This record gives sequence, structure tokens and C-alpha cells, in this order.
Amino acid sequence: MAGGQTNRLDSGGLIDRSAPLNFRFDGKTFSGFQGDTLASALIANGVKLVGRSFKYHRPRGILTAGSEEPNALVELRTGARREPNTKATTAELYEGLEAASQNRWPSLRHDVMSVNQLFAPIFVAGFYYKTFMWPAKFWEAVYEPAIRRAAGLGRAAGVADPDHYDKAWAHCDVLVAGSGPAGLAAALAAGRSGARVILCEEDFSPGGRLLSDGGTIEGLPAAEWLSRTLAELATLPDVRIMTRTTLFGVYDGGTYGAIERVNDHLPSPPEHQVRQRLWRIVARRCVVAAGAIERPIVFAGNDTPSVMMASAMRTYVARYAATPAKRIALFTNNEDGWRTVEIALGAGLQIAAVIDARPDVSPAHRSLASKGGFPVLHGSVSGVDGGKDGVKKIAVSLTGGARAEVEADGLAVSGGWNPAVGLTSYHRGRPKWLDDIAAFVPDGAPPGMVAVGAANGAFGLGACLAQGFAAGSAAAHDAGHSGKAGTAPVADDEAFSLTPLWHVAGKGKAFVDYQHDVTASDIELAQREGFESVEHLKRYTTLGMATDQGKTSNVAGLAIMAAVSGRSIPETGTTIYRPPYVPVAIGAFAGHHRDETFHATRLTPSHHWAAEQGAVFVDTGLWKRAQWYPRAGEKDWLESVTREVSAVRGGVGFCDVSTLGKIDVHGADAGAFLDRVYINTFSNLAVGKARYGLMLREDGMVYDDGTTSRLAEDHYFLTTTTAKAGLVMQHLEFCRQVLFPELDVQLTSVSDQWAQFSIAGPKTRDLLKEIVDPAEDLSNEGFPFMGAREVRLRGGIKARLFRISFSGEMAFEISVPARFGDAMARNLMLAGAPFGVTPYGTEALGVMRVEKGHIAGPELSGTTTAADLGLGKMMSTKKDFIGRVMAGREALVAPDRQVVVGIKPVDKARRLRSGAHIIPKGQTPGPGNDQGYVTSVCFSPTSDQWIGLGLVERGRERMGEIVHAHDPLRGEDYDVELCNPVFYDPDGGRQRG
Amino acid sequence: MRIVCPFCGERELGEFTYLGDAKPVRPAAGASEDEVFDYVYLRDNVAGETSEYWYHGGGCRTWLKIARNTLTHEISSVEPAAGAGAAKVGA
Amino acid sequence: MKYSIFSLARAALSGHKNWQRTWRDATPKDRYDVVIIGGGGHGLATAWFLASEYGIRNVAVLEKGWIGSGNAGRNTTIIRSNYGLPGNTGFYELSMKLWERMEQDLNYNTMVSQRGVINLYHSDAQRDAYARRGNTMRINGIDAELLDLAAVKKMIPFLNFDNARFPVQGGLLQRRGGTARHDAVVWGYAHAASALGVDIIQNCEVTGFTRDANGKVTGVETSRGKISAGKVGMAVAGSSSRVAAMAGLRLPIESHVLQAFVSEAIKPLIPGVMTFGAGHFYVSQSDKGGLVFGGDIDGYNSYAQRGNMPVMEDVCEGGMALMPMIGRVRLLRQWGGIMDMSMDGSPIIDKTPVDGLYLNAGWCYGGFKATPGSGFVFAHLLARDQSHEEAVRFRLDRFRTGAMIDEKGQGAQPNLH
Amino acid sequence: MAEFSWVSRSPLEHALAPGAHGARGVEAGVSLTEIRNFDLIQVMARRGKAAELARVANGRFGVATPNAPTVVQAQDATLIWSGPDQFFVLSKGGKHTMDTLAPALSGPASLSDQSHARALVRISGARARTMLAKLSSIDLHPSAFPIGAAAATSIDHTSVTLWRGGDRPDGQAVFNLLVFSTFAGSLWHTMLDAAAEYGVTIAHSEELA
Repeated sequence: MAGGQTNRLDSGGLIDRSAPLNFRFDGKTFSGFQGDTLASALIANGVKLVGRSFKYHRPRGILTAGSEEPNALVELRTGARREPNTKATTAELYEGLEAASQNRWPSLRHDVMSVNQLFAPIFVAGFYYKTFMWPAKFWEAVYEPAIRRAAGLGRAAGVADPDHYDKAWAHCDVLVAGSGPAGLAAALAAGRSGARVILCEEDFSPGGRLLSDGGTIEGLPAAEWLSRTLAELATLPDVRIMTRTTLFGVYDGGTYGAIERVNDHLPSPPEHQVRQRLWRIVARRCVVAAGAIERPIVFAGNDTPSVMMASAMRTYVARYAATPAKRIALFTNNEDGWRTVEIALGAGLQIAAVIDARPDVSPAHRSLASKGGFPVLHGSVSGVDGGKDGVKKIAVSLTGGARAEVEADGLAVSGGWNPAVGLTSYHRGRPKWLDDIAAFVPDGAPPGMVAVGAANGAFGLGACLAQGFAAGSAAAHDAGHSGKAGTAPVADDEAFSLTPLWHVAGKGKAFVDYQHDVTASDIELAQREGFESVEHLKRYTTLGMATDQGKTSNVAGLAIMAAVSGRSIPETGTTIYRPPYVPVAIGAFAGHHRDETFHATRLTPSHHWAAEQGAVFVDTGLWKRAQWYPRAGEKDWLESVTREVSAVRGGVGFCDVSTLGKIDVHGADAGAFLDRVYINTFSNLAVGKARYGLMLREDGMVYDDGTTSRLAEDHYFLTTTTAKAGLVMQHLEFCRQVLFPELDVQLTSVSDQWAQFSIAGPKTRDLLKEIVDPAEDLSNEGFPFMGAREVRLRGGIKARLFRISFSGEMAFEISVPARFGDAMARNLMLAGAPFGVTPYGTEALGVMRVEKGHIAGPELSGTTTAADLGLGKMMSTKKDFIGRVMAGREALVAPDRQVVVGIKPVDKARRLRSGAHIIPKGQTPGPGNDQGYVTSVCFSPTSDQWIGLGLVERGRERMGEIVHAHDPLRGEDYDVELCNPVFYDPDGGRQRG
Repeated sequence: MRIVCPFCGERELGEFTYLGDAKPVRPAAGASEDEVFDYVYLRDNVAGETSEYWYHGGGCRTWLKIARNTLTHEISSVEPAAGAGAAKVGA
Repeated sequence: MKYSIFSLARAALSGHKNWQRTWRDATPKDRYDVVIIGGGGHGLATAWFLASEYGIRNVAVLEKGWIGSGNAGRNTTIIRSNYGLPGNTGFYELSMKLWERMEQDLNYNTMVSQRGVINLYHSDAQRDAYARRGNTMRINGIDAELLDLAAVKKMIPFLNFDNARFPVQGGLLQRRGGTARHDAVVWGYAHAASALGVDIIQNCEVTGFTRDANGKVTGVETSRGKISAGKVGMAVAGSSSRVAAMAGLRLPIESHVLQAFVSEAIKPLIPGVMTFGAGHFYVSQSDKGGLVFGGDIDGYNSYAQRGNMPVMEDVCEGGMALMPMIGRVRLLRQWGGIMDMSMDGSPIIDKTPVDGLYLNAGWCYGGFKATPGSGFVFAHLLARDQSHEEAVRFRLDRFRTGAMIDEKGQGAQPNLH
Repeated sequence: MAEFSWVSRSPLEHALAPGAHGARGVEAGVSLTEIRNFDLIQVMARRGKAAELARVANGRFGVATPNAPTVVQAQDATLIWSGPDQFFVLSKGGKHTMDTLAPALSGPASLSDQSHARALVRISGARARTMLAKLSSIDLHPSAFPIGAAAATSIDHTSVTLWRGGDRPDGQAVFNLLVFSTFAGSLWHTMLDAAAEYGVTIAHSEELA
């Protein structure tokens, strides 16, 4: 016996006794072995009490040996890596593992919240709906916080998860879920046929029940067949076995979700490795060999620690050489439960009694009982005497009415088996009831999926192998592989006889859903109150909503509901099955999309140059844009921005505007095409000219704007706003491909091809003359306002030059191939040095556009019409275009619409803020006089005050009117004047000069 | 969901953008407000087989017309949408 | 039976054997003054207000499955009245006021919990949009506060403030927002309406309308026989187009799937409702301890009531970006509901062109918070034959006239609302 | 007069640090090499002129143009399928630029210069496929994505062109990835994240093959 491991057998099991491991549970040190789970190690150390229940804080032990565990939940690891609600039954033991019980205070053994048990008569299902209503304000203040504190299970870490996750894709012909005999047979057949196979196994060791149940396959002991089969699968190049990987969901088109616990068996992931990986597996076919889950029988005291599922009991003994009890009683209603007796006897454990609910027990088992010297009692367990430290005595109601008592320190229970119908039902399938096994089995499955073996209700070893092999072979064939699969492995089928038994009447709480403390009487109460639908039952009692998703409780619960409501089980039906099959860490779904890598980042061609200049960057969609360029001594952003604006207005500045969407529009019908997507006309635009365009959605609202230039007869260069670049391309492709296929038009995004800079200010031409080849005529005549053409720059490279202005100044935009963008910025600084050139950011750009009354994002809100924006006259009446008809609807041309207007505070010292509402002067603000709002603001160096644009009812008719800017959020209220939105150079002389 | 693009082959849902029902046809120039209203706003919104526009923007940038069942998400055909929404001459 | 701590204590003494059904299991009568199709929150609330507010008690609510089996039982339980456009603002505040008295109205604890709803902003433009919206709320007498970064840090210190791709800059807070227990809302209305004489008829699917010679709707055909009615109201969001089609109507609505998610139960971690402004993620924590969260719709028409992985991943990415402390918390359950996505993102409560048929539809993913308000104004419409003053803009013909209520500015593209 | 220098800067110049990255002490499983300064021309058939384009291009390049998601290797250019009736011409050394191609192809086709709009990364190594499985949703198994296969697809919600070139002399597969320039740095970091556990060798090159 290993040190302290009082309940460890001296030999046997699949643990590695040469690799002892130390671990701590609730602060106490224990030891176990490599190959243990936390649960098996705790059992080996004689620990029976591991948790407290949700509502009544009842002492709980370990019920199962798998991911269906409702009781043995712990907080695993510490600090930032603390994982609440971790199932001890699936947590692999590693050196230094630390775990703590949860939902108890101050300690697991002495939990003061177990006082809740005293109130149990009141805390029945749904009690909270009937009370806590008075006084009205007390819910949030008193009752709810108390309930919230009491509820919940483990504690989340509360700090950022330090581990990494990633996501990956896999593709295969045949995906197999589960590596028990059926799954292995399926993988073998499919692999031999030449198919690409992925076999997912939740456990860290493949084999499923072969790891604990024994048996003979092809004349070999199960363990030997298993290792031979794994060896053969390893030789097949396209068969991949993924252990520690749970298939949790099935999605459309043969896409499956799986979670791989890559490094959860280590204290922390090795450097550069992830904790877990989310797999999206695309499979032509899927064979579900996910097995079945043994179900409890509901009787009083069935939640006492060391009451355990019979299959779990033998798994601990056979696989882990750990003994949950020394003197075991079995309560079964079926043949399979006896397997636990066989294995326990084989391991030298004592059997106290077998309580068999069936009328008959097989002769073989009778003789086993007499050899083992234990009684076989026909009847049911009606109560358990015991507590925190486990079972002491078991009360038995014998068939015929007599009572008996059995002394034992552990009770194995088998109520039969429920096929794992989750995966097959996730497309809202409803499983069907099979009377002979008294269980639900899959009734159809999502396309391409088939269930085999125990997951399909075939519990015999021979049937599992045969079904798995046949399904694997067929799946490979369906996927186009016809290699020789050979013949299916052969094994005998064990007898399976079962007498359904769900609930044994008795005194004391009999649990259906252990974790949520749902009892048989809660189900009866739900029925009494009309919550008879299984979905109502689930919602009213919370049956099946715990972390085990009802894997051990749902069927028993609905069977009891069926009984009390006088319906059959199939009539009562099941709730909808929902993925994931096991709970999956949220971090895994995110993968590396967190922190700074949450989304991609787009950098402009001059980004690194701007960073060298000390630019402050702002996020604009995915872009990082230079917002302003602070200089030493400037006290705030406003000072920097004001300097940049003044420098442009007084001299020259430049700004990287490469983020604009840019689209090459080619083809003989390019002009005609643009006429249909813009409200104004482009077919008559001369080559070498640019024009501002506005496009609508089909519903008549403005979609986007931008400047489009005609570079050749059949070539336009279209720009979009930064925000809509991708969407406009999509829209134009729709128009081109779907609506107007008769036109010869080709579209290409060239957004990333060109680094584009706006150069603005009265000295723009001086600067350009330095950098543009002297042969190019940049005079007002040679390159007039709205001119556009290719030019050559000094040093030989070609650029596109557009005489357009967003700032209202004499301005050009210049495009160079993107890899020259960095050089362009540096060269503009060089060329502009004599003129005091100033790089400016998006803030200064925004100031100048507001001063100029240009619309931008806040005005292009998707609810404004061209007329609202003051651009109604651009709408051609001579042609059809997208949005034309709907733009004419009565509410869109109503005279009282909110339209763009300029706004300036009457008190010139006052700051104007976006989002303030416009109320007629002298009126009390209310829904009836809320006439609009401020959309964009800036401090205008040229006006020497804050100015803005707004959308205001009948605004254009009201210029000069003093109204009220109402901003209760910021406690501000002040007079503003509605004015012409063009604050700067309204005649436009500067930009044309 | 996986969509078999007629040009690219089978691809992941994330490469595609959904637009909507491919049944409405854009009325020809000169159509009445009522006709255009119907085109822009009213939908059969079928529970079952429908024909829809999807854009393979994350791939070959083709607009596709896809027959899909809105109850099961099963796709029965995918074809280029070229011209599918165009007003027919004289319509 | 009146519910209270005293009745509970009394019942406990008798082993809870004397509780009555929460609502009567009615069999359909031949005729009702009003038949409401849809036993969700909206339908049941409508029935209760018809009975309690307008004295119309000869009312039936017909439910195809079990009451609350549609979106009432699938949503993320958030209540708020933080809308920015005329039509929505006043209506949702009416609804909020009804939430605030619901438990006393219904004698049922629906766990209305006003722990606050905060919409986070991550850019100046977003702040400005929230300022506009918050000011609208204040002008309409609704509570709203614009928080700066420091205030957000103080209120929810566990967000990722330090190395976020899109750092939080502040938030728009409505303290009166919060959550309510969705199923309890359904049961509470059923309980109270049933007590006033409303017949709640489950497992009764409407298969058609009966019409008179003038085309007026005179009743419904159902899986449990014909039922005639003075008026028929539809409250079947998610399936509005299908039911309307039986009356020959096409609607400006598409049905889309919206997924929702819940984590394993954990001890209290998150105070109120939070909405990430730089991705699709919103979250609250239920009284039971689960993080209840969601994001965007999947984006394609669907009646399948289940979604796909890209949105699930997108939502979790948003969650991890906002609060990377939830990385090791496990997602427990994923499900989907059918959303009536309207062409402007706002609901429709109006008479239809078919005489005798009334429409309550188009709730997009905002239906739960509207439950009491929707019931109230729909009852008004059914009782008075004219729109309640807070619902006059929810007209069906607004798409034809252009008077849309488009909060997101996305136009006639339902999957973008 | 100022002296202007027009230094061409790769969009990855800042992000790319030649040498080893990630896991050490193992033979690097992934090799990432950026190819710099190439010419890339998008060629799209004009309406109804796909056949004519194919004919003319065949004459120009001496090979049939790709009409399915594949790459075709011409003597001095790689033709990469990019969509129905369109392809890229990838070359080095000014052999196929806008200036030289436009006269030949602009009758049946529209041409658009994308030389600066993309970064090109070559991915190889024993773990290249494993690493790419974290990024790409398409099936890169040799049976599904043989030498010469190409795909217009997305990685991390970013459009990319991915194709398989000839194997390395050691038999390892080689994948080539064209990504939009302004996304390149971001995707580069994503690739490094995905590859780090296998060990990465990072380099850049002026050679196409």
C-alpha cells in the first residue's frame, strides 16, 4: 500500500506505480499515481466527502467516474488559474495539484449553510416565485443579494486567465466519437478502407469500457485486443487518435466542435503551448460511439457519500486499483450491475449484499452469491443510514413487504443505462423510447451521422464491435473509400435484462438531480402546480440545468413525472438537447482573439514614420490612424490640434488618408454603371476630372460618399469613406453581378495598393513643385480644381494627383504605390521644410471638415437623406439610380425633417458638445420639443470658438435663430445659434485658388 | 455551415455574407413607389426551401444564389447569382 | 391561492399537497371576444391587461406548445429602456414602469432586479452617439448617466483596461435597467390572467383563419377545432410571417436565429448587465450564478432554433476581450431563438389590412424587455381599436410612408439591425 | 533642391525579425520567409471576353491560364487563379508590369496593379500544415490541396490568396500566402503565435522561388 493510500489495492489497475504524485485537497496533502484522476486518488486516500450541494448544502461524495459527475466538483488550481466546478472525476492528477471543495463555509465538514436543510420544507421547487415580493424594494436590496451569495458553485479566479488558447481546423472522411469497442471498431474499418479518420476520446486513455470492464474479443483479453488495435491504427497514416478531446457539438454542413485539453494534465502549459485547443472538425461522416451513462435509482438518502454508480465503483477498482468501500452492497435492477460484484470479488473486496429489483436473478449470479457468501435480496433500497463519512446501513424493502437491513460502507447502484443521445439530438432531434432496454435511443441524427454501440442502445460487447465496424466501413464507403476493411472483431454479447425502476418510495429526501437538489417530491409538486410539460418541469424545478446538464437525472426525472401525471415515458418526452456535450472553457472559444489580438490591426503605409514622430494613434475600425502629433511643451491635445489646423490654414500640412476605400472601376460601361449607383451623373465626367458622388441605399437613405475620378475613358477611380470601404465594394459587386449583368464593368479594390496623402494649405503648390517632376504643370490652369491625373515625381516614380479638398484649402491628394508610402511621408517633410510643412492627424482633419461644413460619419448615420444633408439637388431626375424611388416617400420629403445646420454657442467661450439636444428657446425640454441634436463639434481656430454641425428640424429655414442646447447628461444648458454649416470660406475661393 | 462555392469548392460559413431573399426582382426604371416598396420591404420569409443571395466576399467575391432550407439549414444548390436580381426588359 | 411567505409556510406544514395549478388548464370554448395567438410573454400579458385594465375577460390565449416555449423562455432576460428614437423611447419606458410594479400586480415574484445596464463605449464617436441617446432618455424622464473611464473603472474594475485592442473609454448607464426571470414572467401573467377568467390553452396550434364574406377575420382554425372570435390578435414573434401568411399578408420581417449562452454557475462575479461596445457581447449573471450572455444574430434567415459556431466564437471572443477573467469559466449551454427581424429594427403593433386581425410583431431581439409594455398597448389596441399613445409610431404602414424607426441606421436589411 | 529617395518598404519590414522564434532546442518546425518587391497584376476578363483573354494570355505566357483554383507556372511568371474569369500575374524583375502587360491584354481584360497591395509569405517546414490548420479553414491535406492548388480564402477574417508551390528539396510542402499589405503585420503576428510552439525560422528574400 502506498503511503496514506489506505484504499489502494496492492496490485492491478492502469496507474503507474513508479510515478507517485503529491497533491492537496482542502489544504491537506495526499499522494496518488500517474494515471489517477483526482477522484480516484481521493478514493485511494479514503476520502469520501468532497462537496456540498447547491441548495441544501448536503454532504456529497463521488457518484461517477466520468464527465457526467454531478457531485464531486472542486475548485482546481489556485490564483489566476483557479477553475471552478471542475469534475474531480475527469481531472487528471499531476504533481502538485491543488484542489478545494466549494460552496461551503467555513469548511467542507462544517458548512454553516447546511442550515438550509432545516428550511427544506419551505425551499421546495419554485418557492422563490411565491415570496420575497414585499416590500417591493426589498428584492434587490435584501433578498436577491442573499440568494445570489448562497447560490453559485465555485469561485472564478476574478483576474485575467494567464493561459493561452488556440483554435484549429481538421478535416476527415470519418469522424468517430468515442474510443470504446464500438468506436475502435469503426475507426479500424474506416481506416483500413483508406478513409481519413479522426477518433476523438474524452479520456486520456483510449479504450472506454475496455479499460475497466474486461471481457474477451477475438479470443483475446480485452486489454490485449485494445493494445493490438491501437497499434494497428497507429500504422494507418490517415487515422488520427485525439485523446483528451471531447466532441461537444454538431453544426451545419458536417462541422463538429471538439475541445482538446492539451495541457490540463500539467501544472501549467509549457512555454509557447496552449492550455486547450478548440477544434472545428469538418467530416463527411460521423460515427457516434459515445457510449451510455449509467443511471441512478431515486431513493431516500441516495446522495449519501459512498453511494456510487455501479459502473463507477468497478472502474475505480479495476482501472485505478482504488476501493471506494471495503464492504459493498449493490442495488441493481439489471444484469449489468452484477459486473461490479464480479470485479469487486476479483479484487478481494467484500460484498455485503445484492439488492436486485428484478423478479429473477440468473443461476450464474446465484452461484456467485453463494460462493461469495453474500445474500441476494429481492427488493429495493428504501433508505440509507450514514452521513459525511459515507454509508453505514442500508434499509431494504423486500418484495412482498418485509424489510431488511444491510451493513455496508459503500452502495453501488445501477438503474440501467441511458445511451448518450446528446450528439445525435443537437439538431433538435428527439430520441425514441425503447421498451426492452427502458431507455431513449437516437431516432435519426443530423445529416451524415450515425450512432453505434451503447450510444445506440446496443449494450453487448459483440454488438458494439459489429455495429461500430459496419458503420465505420459504410462511412468510409460513403466518403468514396472502398479499400478492404476485413471482418468485424467478434465477441460474445452479455445478457441484458432489466426491470425498470425509477423511484423507491420512502422517508427522507430522494434526489433526482443531485447537484441542483431536485427531489422526487419537487417533481410531484411541479406536476400539482401544472408544470407537467418536461420543459416546464425543467424550468420550474431546475432539473437537469446543472453543470452535468442532467446526464444522470433527466430520464429519471421525466419518468417520475410520467408516473405522477399518468402518462407513459415516451408521451412525456424529453427536453431539447443542447450543446455543448460537456462544459467548455470560454477562453477556448476565443482562442487568440483577446487582448491586443482581439481583432486584426491595419496600419497605414506611413504608420511607422508617424510613430517615429510621436503621433498619438486612434482606432478607426481596424485601422490605427495618427490622431495628432504632439510637440514638446503642448499642454493638451487641443493645443496640438489647433496648431496643426493653423499650420494648414496658414501654410501647408499633410495627412495620411490611405484608409479611404479605393476601387478601380474598369470597363466600357463603367460610367453607365456609376450613374446607376450614384445619385449624380458620372458618365459625362471628363477624363482627367474628379467629382464628388453620393450613393443611396435602395431605401433612399444616404449610404456613402466620396470622390471619383476618371483616369481613362474606361477607367474610373472611386473612393469611399474609411468606414464603408468593404461594404461599398460588396454593394457595388452586387449591383454589377446581380442587378446589372449586362454592363461591361470590372471592380478591383486597390485600397492597399495606394498610399494616399492629403496635402493642404495655401503653400501646397509650393511644396508640390518641389516633389513633382518640373515638367508637370501644377498651375491653376494646368491643374484646375477637381483635376485628376497621373504625374511623375522627382526620382522617377509615378503618382496619381487629385485636386480635391476636404479642408477647404487649396489642396491636393496624392497617391503613390504603397511601399513608397513611408518614403512619401519623409519626402513631404523634406520638400515642405522650407514652407514649414506640418503633418496633421485625424483630429485636425475633422476640425477642418466641420469648419467647412462637410458631412462625415455622424451625419451619415443611415437615417439621413441627401436633402437632409443639404445635397438634395445632386439627385439626378434624368436617370434611374439605386434608392431613387424610395427616397421620394412622403416621410422622407416631409418639410419638418431634421437637416444639417451649423451650430455655435452664443457665449463664445462655451464648449459645444456632440450629443446635446436642440430645444426651442424658452421651452421646457420634453419629448414634444426635442428638435434635433449636435452631431459633430470642434474648436475652430479660425472662428476662435467651438462650433458644430447638427441635425435640426427645419434647420435650413432657421439660420440665425437662437435655440437651446440641452445636455442633461453633462449638466449643461446653453444658448446656441443655428447658422450656415459652412463656417469657413463659404464661397470656396480658397480651394479653387 | 459549409457552402460549396461553384468556383472555389466547399468553404466555411465565415467566408460568406448573407443578403437575403433572392426572389424579389428589382423593378425596372419607372416603376411605381408601391412596386419598389414591395421589392425593398416585403418578404415571404419562408419556413422551408428558400432562394437567397450570399456573397463569397472572403473568397472569390462572387455573389451566389443558394437554395437553402430555413428549417434545417440544408443547402440543396449553389449557383452564381449573375443577373438574378436584374429587372427584365419589359417587366 | 395568494402567494406569500405565509402561504408557503402553511403549505409546508401539509407537505405542499394543497397547491393549486398555477393557471387553469382550459379547454377551448366555441367563442371568445378576443383570441390571442401565442402563449408567450406578450400574448399572456396582453390577455392579463385586457382582463385587468379593460375589463375584457372572455379571452383565450392559444399556444401551439407549452406556454413560454418560444422566445419568452429563450432570451437573456434583460430589461432596459435606453432607446434613442421617438416611438421607442416612450414605449420602452412605459414597459419599464410596468416592470417596476409587476410583482405586486401579478402576486408572483418575477425577480425583477434593477442592478443596472451599462453600454460601454470605446471611441469618441460612440461616446457622442451614447450622449445623444442618453440625453433623449433624460428628456423623456428616463434615468441615464454618461460615465467616464474613471467611473467605469470604479464600478466594474475587472474589465480589461490595460491591454485591450479597443480600450474602454466610458459607458452609458441606466441604473433602472437589469434583469427579470423570464419563465416567471410567463407563469406570473398566466397565473394572474387565469385568475381573472382568461382561458390559457396549450397544445393548440392555429392552422388558419375563418373569414366572413367581407374578408373579416371571424375566428381561427386550430388543432383543437374552430374557435370564433370578435377579434384576433397575433403575438407570435419569430413566426409572424408564417401566421400572417395564413391571412394572405406579407410582412416587412425576416426570421433570424439569435443564440444565447449560459455558463456554469459561479459565485457572484458581475454586478449588472454589461454590453461591450467593440464587439458582439453582452452579459449578466443570473441569481443561480450562471453568466448569461449573447451577441449578434447568426445573420441568415432561420427557423431552426439553433445556431452555428462562428457566432459562438465571436461572442466568446468579445467576452474574453472585455474581461479575460472568464477564460476558465465554462460555457454550459448554447441555444437559439427565432427573431422577428423587422426592416427598421423596431416593432409593429397595429391593425392589419385584414379586418379583425391585429398584429404584434417585429420585436427583433428586444422583445423580452417589452413584455409588459407590449401587452399593455396591444390590449389597448384590441380593446379600443386605436393605438395607445406610446405605440402610435409602431405602425405597419411606416415602411410604405418612410417613417421608419431605425435606431441603428441600417435600413431595409434585417440582419444588420 | 532636396534629395528624394524612394526607398521601397515592405509592409512587414517592421514586424519581421529574421532568425529563430518560439520554441528552442528543437528543429524549427515552421519556416516563414517573406518575398519582397514583386510585381502582381490583377487581370479580369471584360464582359464576354473570357475566351479571348485566355487565348491572348496563352500567347503571352506560353501556358493556359488557370480556369479553376490553381496556379500555372509560366516561364517567368506565376498565374494564380483569383476568381471566375480572373487571375493574378506574379513575377519579379519588371517582366510583367502594368506597363508591359496592358498593351498585350487590355483589349479583352481590365488590369489593376496590386504589386503594392499585398505581402507575400512562403510557409514551409515539417509542421507547416499543422500550423496552417490553426489559421485556415480549408483542407490542406495533400490529397485535397496538391502542388499547384490555389485558394482565394480568408484567414482571421482577412482575405488571402493561398497556393501550394513545388515541394522543397527535402520533400516538405511549400505554401505561399498573399495578404493585403495593411493587414500583413497583424497576420504575421498571428502566424508567429500559431507557429511558436513548433519553433520558427524567419527570413526574407528577394527571390520568388
